Amino acid sequence: MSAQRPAASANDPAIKVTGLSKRFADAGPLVLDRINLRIEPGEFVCLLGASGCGKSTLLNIIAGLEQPTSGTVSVASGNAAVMFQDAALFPWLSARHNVEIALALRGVPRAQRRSQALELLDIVSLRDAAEKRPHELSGGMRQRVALARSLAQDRPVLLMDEPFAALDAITRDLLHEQLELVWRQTRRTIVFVTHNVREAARLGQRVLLMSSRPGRIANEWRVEDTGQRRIESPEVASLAIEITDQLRKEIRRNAA
Amino acid sequence: MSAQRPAASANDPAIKVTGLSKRFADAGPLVLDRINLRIEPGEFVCLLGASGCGKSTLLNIIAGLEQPTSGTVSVASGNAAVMFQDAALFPWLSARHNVEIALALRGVPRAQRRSQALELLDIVSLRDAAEKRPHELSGGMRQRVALARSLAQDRPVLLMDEPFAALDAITRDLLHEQLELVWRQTRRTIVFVTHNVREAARLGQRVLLMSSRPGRIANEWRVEDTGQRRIESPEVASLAIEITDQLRKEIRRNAA
Amino acid sequence: TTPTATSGPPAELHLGYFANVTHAPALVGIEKGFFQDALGDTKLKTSVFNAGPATIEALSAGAIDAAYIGPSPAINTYIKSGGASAVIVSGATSGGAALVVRDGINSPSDLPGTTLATPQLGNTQDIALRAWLADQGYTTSTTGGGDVTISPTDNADTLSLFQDGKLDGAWLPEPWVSRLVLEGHAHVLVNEASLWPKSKFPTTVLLVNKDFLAAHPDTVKALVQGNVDAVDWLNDNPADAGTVINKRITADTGKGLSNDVIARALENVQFSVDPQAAAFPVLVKHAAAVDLGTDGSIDGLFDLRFLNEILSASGAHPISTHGLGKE
Amino acid sequence: MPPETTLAPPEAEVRPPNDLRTLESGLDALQTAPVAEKRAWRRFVAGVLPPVLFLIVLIVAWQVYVVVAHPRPDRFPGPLDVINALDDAWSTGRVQLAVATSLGRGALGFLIAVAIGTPLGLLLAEVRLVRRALGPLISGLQVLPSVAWVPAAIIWFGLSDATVYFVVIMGAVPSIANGLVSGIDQVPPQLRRVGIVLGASRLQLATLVVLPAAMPGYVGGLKQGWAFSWRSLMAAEIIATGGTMGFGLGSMLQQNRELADLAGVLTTILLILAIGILIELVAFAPVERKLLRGRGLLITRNSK
Amino acid sequence: MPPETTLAPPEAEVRPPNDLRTLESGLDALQTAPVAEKRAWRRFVAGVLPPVLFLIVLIVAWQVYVVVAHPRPDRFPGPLDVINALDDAWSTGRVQLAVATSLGRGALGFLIAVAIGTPLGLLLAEVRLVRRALGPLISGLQVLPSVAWVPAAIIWFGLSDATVYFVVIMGAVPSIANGLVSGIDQVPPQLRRVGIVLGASRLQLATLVVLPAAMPGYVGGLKQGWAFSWRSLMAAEIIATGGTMGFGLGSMLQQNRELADLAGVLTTILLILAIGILIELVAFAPVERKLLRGRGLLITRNSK
Ligand SMILES: Nc1ncnc2c1ncn2[C@@H]1O[C@H](COP(=O)(O)OP(=O)(O)OP(=O)(O)O)[C@@H](O)[C@H]1O
Ligand SMILES: Nc1ncnc2c1ncn2[C@@H]1O[C@H](COP(=O)(O)OP(=O)(O)OP(=O)(O)O)[C@@H](O)[C@H]1O
Ligand SMILES: [Mg+2]
Ligand SMILES: [Mg+2]
Repeated sequence: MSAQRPAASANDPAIKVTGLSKRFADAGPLVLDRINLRIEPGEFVCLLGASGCGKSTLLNIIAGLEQPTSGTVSVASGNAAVMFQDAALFPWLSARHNVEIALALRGVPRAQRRSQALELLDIVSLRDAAEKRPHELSGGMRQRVALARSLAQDRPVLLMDEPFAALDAITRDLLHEQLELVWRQTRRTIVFVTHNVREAARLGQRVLLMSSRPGRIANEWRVEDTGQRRIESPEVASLAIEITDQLRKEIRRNAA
Repeated sequence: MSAQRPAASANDPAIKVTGLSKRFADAGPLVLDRINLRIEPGEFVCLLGASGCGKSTLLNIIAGLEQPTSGTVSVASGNAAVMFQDAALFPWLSARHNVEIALALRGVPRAQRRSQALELLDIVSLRDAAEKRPHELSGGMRQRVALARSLAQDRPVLLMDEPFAALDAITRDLLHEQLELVWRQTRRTIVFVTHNVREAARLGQRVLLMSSRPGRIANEWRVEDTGQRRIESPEVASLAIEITDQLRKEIRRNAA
Repeated sequence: TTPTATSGPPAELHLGYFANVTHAPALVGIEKGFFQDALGDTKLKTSVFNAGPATIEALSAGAIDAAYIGPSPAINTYIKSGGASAVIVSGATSGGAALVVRDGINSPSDLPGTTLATPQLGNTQDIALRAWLADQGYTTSTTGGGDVTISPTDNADTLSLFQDGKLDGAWLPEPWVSRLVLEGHAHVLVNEASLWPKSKFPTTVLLVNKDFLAAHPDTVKALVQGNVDAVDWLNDNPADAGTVINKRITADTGKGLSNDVIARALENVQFSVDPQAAAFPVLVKHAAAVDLGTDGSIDGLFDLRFLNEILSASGAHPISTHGLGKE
Repeated sequence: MPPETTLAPPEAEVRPPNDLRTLESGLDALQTAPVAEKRAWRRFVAGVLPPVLFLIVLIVAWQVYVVVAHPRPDRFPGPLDVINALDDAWSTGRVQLAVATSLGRGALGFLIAVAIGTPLGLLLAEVRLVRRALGPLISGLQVLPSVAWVPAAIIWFGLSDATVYFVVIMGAVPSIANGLVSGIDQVPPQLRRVGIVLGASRLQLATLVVLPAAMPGYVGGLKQGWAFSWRSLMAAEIIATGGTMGFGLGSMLQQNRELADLAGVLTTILLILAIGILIELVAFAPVERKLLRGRGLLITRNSK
Repeated sequence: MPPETTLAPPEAEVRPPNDLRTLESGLDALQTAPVAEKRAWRRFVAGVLPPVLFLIVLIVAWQVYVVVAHPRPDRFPGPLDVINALDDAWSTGRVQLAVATSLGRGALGFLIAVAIGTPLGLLLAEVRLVRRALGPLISGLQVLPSVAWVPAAIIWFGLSDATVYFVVIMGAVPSIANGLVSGIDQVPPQLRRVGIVLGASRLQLATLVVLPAAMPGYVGGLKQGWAFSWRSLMAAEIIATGGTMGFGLGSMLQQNRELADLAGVLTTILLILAIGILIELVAFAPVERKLLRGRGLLITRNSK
């Protein structure tokens, strides 16, 4: 693992996708069509697209959970941490043990797990809830545990598949702030999949718009990093308007 | 039913709530605390508040699904149509039959039900999906069927409890437009419960902010009706910023 | 079977019995038509059982009106129902039960530690074995413990278990005694006849549902007549008896007995309409002693009026109930 | 339209502009990808062929063993012996009689159990006091092996068909009633609320909302009730033989045992198994599948 | 920390500003309202009292009927007769012996069934070919009334305890195996994916993720397996009496039947029922409740 990570010394990309195509069945439709993508270390990239355009498929291939039909994918660190829409915590373990299991599977010695897990939970303001079971936590708290767990994996690349889609708006806004903080301070490379144009415009340094059937990168926007921005800010709004228009154009293409 | 609806001739409010309080158990906490509310016919009111502040409880009392502990509620039309977060379609009936059952229970003669149901489904652009079962529809389509069903009830007052919270952002934006259209053209009185500050600012003529434990109306904003507005528009954004700050203040009050 | 005496003869009489040598009067009565002749317009319907308790259950539930049965189940139902269930209207068979054992057991003193079978818990032979063992000073238990283990087992299973060496012996009625002797190479250790005064003890009696008796006394009398005829025929035609019995057994079970078995079996049973009422109090005492019967009164267990009417009509001696019922 | 529907707008007015329409239909198309149904014969090949092939291999191995090793035929009959036994029993009409008797009893007993269990379940589900007092007892009865009722039933009803029916009913009624109760309990409260909001009366709520919504649970209960009926029936038939009892599959099994005819015993077991499976496939599976499919509750596991 | 954890930031740096902290803790407080647990004695009063009262009323009515109407004691014994019968059987030690024998047999048979059913279930769940070929047969076996095995078992094993164990195992193995299979099938695929993403090996995935996640289904299968063990055991004990068979509750039932002792029969039925309920309450219910509660799957129905 450490051998595969040349400390980002060269100008290597964090993620490199070349000519990636994907079909699920031999005779099935083309889900992803020759996707090329280069993501630099420390970038925050939002992947935006309508339902079924292949966002999750692309993310899963980068995560190594699916195999591409053709093309290559390389992740600088060899492996990536992943967060899903569903927090997917192990329901029989407390919040702390959910984090510890990630530490254990990474090879952290038993003696250090507990304190490290508590530190990670502290990052997401959940030190007090460390001994609670997932069902005793609210949806937002569960996603924060999942975030702590993926931080415990200690990978430079974090893939997130609509992680906040199931949360209410208030909690979502808060987690945006939380995630941005983590990103700014740990300088992880983040690929963030979402339906939500404003969320993408709020969070991303780069926003990639995917088209549907087959999935392609249809457009790309870059946002100047001017420090933290509110979702209601005019920059976010104007970018959102632009992206929305493009997205709607993509969706209309699919009208029967 | 028709007797109780004096054609809004007098300046009667559509909904009038006076000194409404609610406890669920005799020794339980006060969920709603002396709420006074007057909603004029044709108004679009958004009810905003954090989790558990009693929004649903208030709505259910107005709908007649719960009984208040003290205080009175009067709805001009005697009865209100309701839409929930979960579309709550009858899973064994097709979209059309789901609408027809509402017509049947309203007393529409059998011969007219089919054509009326199809007209109502047409309003939500679902005429083509009329014969599909709920599980064959996407979440957004299901909510549109539920909207058609509540229109079938033909009540001047429509209560909506986070109807779009479970939908993805793209669909939600679309349904905002759809709902606004219906409201503008049928002039129904709508009470719309939401967590989402931007949604409230986007849709409401009036936004009511509820505080938590006990639930009270903490603040109120009026939006000048300047015709259709986009969720990204600067008016929406500035109102959202203001409401968010207030809301966060309310939430911080509850920090342990 | 409605219990009103005025309803005249019933359309049907339901009779239960075993397809077994000890029930030979029933087999012969059916096979030679004695019952049907006596019953006239009432149609005879028969049911075959292979255990006393099941027969009693059918009788109690009204599924059958009369049955050939061992004395112990008859006593048991009479006591348990407080005298309401059934009465004995005639005897049928006596003798024909024995304790047969494997080689190597030659006296009662060889028995401790062995496992002996009986046809069924609480049936006539089961009680006899328990009472006899108690007389010999051995303890037994209904749950399988004691000096000698008694294992109530289906007769058919007993033969194969004995052949497999899993049983050391069994107290059985005919033809199983003969089958174990001839097919399982067992030998007789105790012939039950030797334990009774005059070697006479009841094996099978004719039992009638009390309600049925009250409602259709004439039909019951006809049944008793059929029984008397069958017993007489058996005693008059010992040479043909085996063939007739085997024919009925084959018809009822699909499988007949070998000639050797039936011949040996018939040597050991006697057919008589005397139910040996004097033996019944002893049987009650035995059952109570081995904790298998409610101790109770069997006063009224017998109703031999029809039998005695028939016997006196043909000039024979009446039979006594020894104070246990109507004569 | 009746006069009070003035609030329903003239349709032309409310119809959304074309712009919104195409956007919606585009989104609908994207969000409702049609799931490709597996073709019937492919399902057949995937589902039926492997167990059948496996069975055939098993039977062939069995026959080969019997031919090669010559085990005692009364302890280890070969498949051919079993087939012969079946053939024998068929030609004498015993199979037909036994199957007809058992099926008839099972069906009648089950129908009686349904007739008792359904109102009982409704009572339990809807009347709180009945539920509190009777609910635990009925769940307790479900734990009792129905075979335990056989001796009591024999004493009460003798060796007659009433015994069989009693045992079958005692076995099936609790699970039918409890199936209905849990079906009604699982009706999402939201559906009831919708019914109330739409203005349904108590009766309309029950017939139009609660009962249809509870159907899957009820059918599940019926299926389990049938399984218990069939089990109880076999137990009763095996134990209660003789007397005026008819000749059912259980009696046939017991008879074969008494004749120490193992091939016949195995034949009868196969018959009992086959009928159990057949009834499930023919009577319950289609109803259940239709109900579940109509509600999108049928999970077609194609992966794994 | 090991050297490669340089990406994990020094904690002071990442800790969110106080502003965000209070906002989060306010929201957490609002979103996790503690559910008030009903007090134990109130649950007792609500749950246990009504059925017990109902039972007492029933028993009193029964006794009154017996005293007033004097039905035939062998057909309709009163509750006092039943109590006397129990007392008799207790004082002669028959009850204790029968309960001990049956429980011992049931427990041993169940354990053997678990030992067979668990690896079988794992095989079925994890090896696709085994699942395809064997799965339908095992589900079919679940349909077969285990009482049907009794005659065959008697022929194979004679009237010995082996017969009992065979029947118990045939009854319980399919439901234990199928319980494990459905438990594993119901493991959300997302949990497996998380395991893979976290870098679990195949073995770690099985032991740390799949098995714990499948526990509720497995315990459900075990519970059902026990119920089938108990049923099968009773069937076997009632039918297979005599020979070298020990004296269990089924034998006691059959014995009481043979002595036409209905009070004894009812006593034994009550014993069988009581033990079935007791085992469920003592052995399975706590495990199941703990498992479900730990996962927030326990629905406490307090209304209705
Ligand atoms: N395992 C699978 N087998 C077959 N087809 C699949 C599979 N997974 C996804 N698909 C198809 O691939 C396409 C892309 O799916 P994907 O889940 O990547 O979309 P998405 O952009 O993540 O959608 P959403 O926004 O709804 O999550 C869809 O048409 C889907 O039906
Ligand atoms: N049936 C009930 N019994 C007891 N307490 C209840 C009940 N329903 C709601 N409550 C309590 O009343 C309070 C208000 O609940 P309500 O559902 O109205 O909140 P809400 O504002 O709709 O929350 P959310 O945004 O999560 O939907 C909460 O504290 C909740 O726990
Ligand atoms: Mg996706
Ligand atoms: Mg709510």
